[in-house]
Amino acid sequence: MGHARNRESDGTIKKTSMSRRVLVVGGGVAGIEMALALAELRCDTTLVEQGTSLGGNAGALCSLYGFEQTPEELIGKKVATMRTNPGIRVLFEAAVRDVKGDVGNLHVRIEACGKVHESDFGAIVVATGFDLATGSPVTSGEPTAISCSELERRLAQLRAGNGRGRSNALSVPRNVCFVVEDSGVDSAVHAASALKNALAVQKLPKRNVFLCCQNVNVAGEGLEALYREARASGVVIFKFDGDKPQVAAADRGFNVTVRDASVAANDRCNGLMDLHCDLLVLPERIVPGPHTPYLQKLLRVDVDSSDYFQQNNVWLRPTASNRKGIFFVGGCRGSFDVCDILTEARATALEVYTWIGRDEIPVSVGKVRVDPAKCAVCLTCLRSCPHDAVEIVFDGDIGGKTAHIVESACHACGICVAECPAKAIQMVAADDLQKGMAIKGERRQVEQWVQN
Amino acid sequence: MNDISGLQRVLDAGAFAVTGELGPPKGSDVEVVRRKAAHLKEAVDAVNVTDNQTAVVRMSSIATCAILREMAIEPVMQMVCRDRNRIALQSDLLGAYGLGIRNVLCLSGDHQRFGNHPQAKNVFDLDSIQLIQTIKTMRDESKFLSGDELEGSPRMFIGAAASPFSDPFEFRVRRLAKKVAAGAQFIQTQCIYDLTKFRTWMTMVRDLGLDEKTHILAGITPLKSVGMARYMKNNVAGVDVPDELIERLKAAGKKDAAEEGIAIAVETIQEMKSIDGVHGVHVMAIEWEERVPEIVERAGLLPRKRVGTEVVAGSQKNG
Amino acid sequence: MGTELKIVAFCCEHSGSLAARMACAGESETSAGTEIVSVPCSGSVQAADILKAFRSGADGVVIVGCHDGSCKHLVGNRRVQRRVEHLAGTLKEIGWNPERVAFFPVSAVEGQLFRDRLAEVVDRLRGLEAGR
Amino acid sequence: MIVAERKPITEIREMVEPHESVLIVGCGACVTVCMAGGEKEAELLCSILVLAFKDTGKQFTWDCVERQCEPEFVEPLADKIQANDAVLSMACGAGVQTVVAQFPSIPVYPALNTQFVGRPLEQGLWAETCAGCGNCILHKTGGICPIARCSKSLLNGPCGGSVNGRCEVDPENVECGWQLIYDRLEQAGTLYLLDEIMPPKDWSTSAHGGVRRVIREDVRL
Repeated sequence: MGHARNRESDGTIKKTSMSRRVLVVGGGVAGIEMALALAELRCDTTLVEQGTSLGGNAGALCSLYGFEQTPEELIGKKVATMRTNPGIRVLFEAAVRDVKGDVGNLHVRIEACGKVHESDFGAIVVATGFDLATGSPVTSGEPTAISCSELERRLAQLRAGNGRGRSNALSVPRNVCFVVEDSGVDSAVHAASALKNALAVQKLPKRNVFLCCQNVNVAGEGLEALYREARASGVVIFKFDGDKPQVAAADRGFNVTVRDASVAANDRCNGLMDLHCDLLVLPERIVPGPHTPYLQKLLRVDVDSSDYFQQNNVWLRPTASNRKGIFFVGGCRGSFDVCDILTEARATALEVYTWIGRDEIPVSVGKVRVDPAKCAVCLTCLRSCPHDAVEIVFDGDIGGKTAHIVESACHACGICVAECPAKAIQMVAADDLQKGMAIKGERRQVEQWVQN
Repeated sequence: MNDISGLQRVLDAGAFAVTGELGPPKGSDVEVVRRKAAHLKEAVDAVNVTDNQTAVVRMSSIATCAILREMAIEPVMQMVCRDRNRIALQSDLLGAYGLGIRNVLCLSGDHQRFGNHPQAKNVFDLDSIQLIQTIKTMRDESKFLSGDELEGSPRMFIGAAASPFSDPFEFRVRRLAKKVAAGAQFIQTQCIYDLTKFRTWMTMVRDLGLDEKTHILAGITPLKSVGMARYMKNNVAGVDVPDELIERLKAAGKKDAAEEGIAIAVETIQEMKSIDGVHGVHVMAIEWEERVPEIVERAGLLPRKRVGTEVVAGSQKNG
Repeated sequence: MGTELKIVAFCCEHSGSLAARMACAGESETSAGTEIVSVPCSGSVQAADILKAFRSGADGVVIVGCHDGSCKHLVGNRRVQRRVEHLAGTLKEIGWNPERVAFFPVSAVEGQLFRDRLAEVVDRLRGLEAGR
Repeated sequence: MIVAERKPITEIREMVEPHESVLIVGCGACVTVCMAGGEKEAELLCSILVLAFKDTGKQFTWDCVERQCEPEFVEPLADKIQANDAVLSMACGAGVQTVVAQFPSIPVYPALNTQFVGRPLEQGLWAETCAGCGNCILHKTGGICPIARCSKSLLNGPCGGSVNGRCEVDPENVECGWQLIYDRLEQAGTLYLLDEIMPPKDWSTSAHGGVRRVIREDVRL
């Protein structure tokens, strides 16, 4: 691989070719929507999916909050559209093995069904989703509580069997209770899931549904309406504060004791309610996808304190990462519902389109320079650069290897300059200007930084 | 002076051996040695003298063994590889034999980090297995490690240690086999509290036929308190005290925990007698020597018989 | 109030510098005696830069970067905090008060916070001066 | 590579105290890579000493050479060194002694503690991996050195202090070298290698055998 070395520090804009191809990683609802939107924009798109089918987490649900269609219908339709679009290539049982190369031309090695595919991409969109973790059982032994996903599976079976028969009645029995604890940032998604399913059970004949929740987060669009509908159709909702509901296994079911805060406040009593239910439903915890650490290392991006991509750093625009040409959409960034994910995917598709539509990438040349004669090739810069903008190359002038700044990836943050133990890396701009610039009403030169 | 180790005679005669342990004083007070030894004298077949255990400086093992000989007690001299190179080890071994010491227990030795001179330079010129091999060669081939001929070879009864519960567990028996192959005739184990796990280990020992090639003495250390039990469990590598034992000590109460500890030791010894391939016990009553006679008696192992004291010099029987 | 203390503040151009500008917009006295040096990322400030400031007469050096999790370069603020801690230890070794060098985070819009944190540093250093 | 660590400033301070002008000399080789004595550290130490001896009139300057263990790299500094009262070397012990040999009349002080031959486990963490015993046995021990990585340099398997893969000498920081060897050989299906008794090692090739030299007659001039 040849490297154009720019020794001038004129801050000019360098021209780089750009691959027009886009790689989408993950075949869940975010990845599908992304691929479709990109195809509409006439981008050459490759979608890799680790499994053998598309749809991800949403595909496993039996209904979607905010949608008339079932997930099956919604995703089925989208997948069918994808199939007919020649601009989209889908690789199943695929995994991204290596990402190398320059901004605009990321060279990616993909392994799919045992075969290796290698291509250059102008952009990579990560849409690997979140994962659902079932909580630990509330009571030991039988009966056990079930997760929302399990309930959805049972509801789907019921629907398929037209809701008749003994086994069906057993799978979703008469008295069903949901317990939803406050889950911080995930609470909107949890509330939507619980309300949606509570309503679905309530709509079955002769069912009693209780929903005990800490905080009904109705922040999402339409959630308030969903909440009202659930209440109106007969779902009994209790709201607890600090005291968690006590759950105990009882004769063919559970006894749930919950302290309703508003009852306690209004009626000046302890507000304790005893419920008996045949089935207890607890929502799963939403956790970062299992491939997050792998991709983090491979793509050299950061994760936030809760191990999701992108979240919480104000400098990272919602889906565009610190690495030019690498984007993150959907559940891999945190818990979002399907409505939000679809909107986000469409918006990001436009951003990706704009990015790969450029003929040239603006690169300021020579801001950071390595002196190959001083470089000890200790790899410190390579390891500490947050933007993966350092590579080790052969330098003909010194006849050996040296660190080299990949200017298109470099953000001129100066971290490598500070880390280099050989003082082999210099911020050209900093020495001349930046570090000498003092602001305090007027700008003036602080001589001593430059001297010595 | 007998040419053959008294301990070896007991073991070779097929008797269930009992050995004790004596930690030399951190000073030159010989009375400490005599007092401790007096407790052990009638209760055990031989007394093991530690060699600066846990790397804390004490009276030398070789000198303490010589004092025991004066008291007509059979000593087992411990030799660790930490403090002496092959020159000093061989030299001290010859000296020990000259002083009438007939048993030697070869150990790697605790790292000096645990002792009172952590700044010391360690040696570890040989490891325990190489030390066993060296002594065997000196005895059987009358040769130094260098190959030079000895003038008179030390007829030492050679022992080694085994830590059944250290890691890697599967390798422990293989390592024992190496020690036996190198020439270890008796083995003292680390303190045993978990009998189930020890039985598993003994099965592995028997599967390799090691119990027929060497004498295994199970390590017994009576627990004095709940605190000691916890300390052993958490801080001593290779020692596992099952929770139910700790519970037993707790249940006994602070006053009677020591008595309960003695009772546990007695029961453990009795159990040991029933395990195939265990040829004796090594009672390590740390700073509690006065209770050893009682433990041994309650375990039904008193009085100790002196086996074959009139064995003719020169009749050799090495395991 | 004794003689004016000289403080050098290395400020991240994405947060500290902007907050400093905000802090200075109203009144210029607050930060009199404070030299603001704008840097591309707090992570680019080396121990040597800080020592240079001391060599040229600074009484205290502060590094002002982004809040945790909000560094534009992801790890710069964390890296420099480690460096500051280490350097504070070295200063202690030569008999200096380690509090002469400090890191604090602000966001671009927290002019008041910048002023407050800087004032705290100045107060602490005044106390030190008195003790010296 | 050789891994070193800077001495505490207080110790360095005492060494340079009697001198009016001191040249700090860094080294661009191993100690740059292990961040103990490269250009950056030399500059830093210089600044620290300037501050430590503020208002005393003492002069501190710094420079850095490619590899301080080679006289040819030190030679260009001759004028600078001679112009100072003392040299504070930031090289490993070999580098310090090269300067000592070249400048008999100038006191040369070590600013680093040379630690071991090792490798970085991660950025900022180095571990000893070779004891330089002069007689490598890695091919017999699964590629893991029991001399450098077992606290007691045992050759025939782990002592009783191996618990959960850690060494009892420092369970938090040190892995049991023998557990590593065991795991590696088990994986390779060559555990039988451990059944053989490894004889006492010939330490005459190690530091214990006296001052060592390596001679290659064919490359001598």
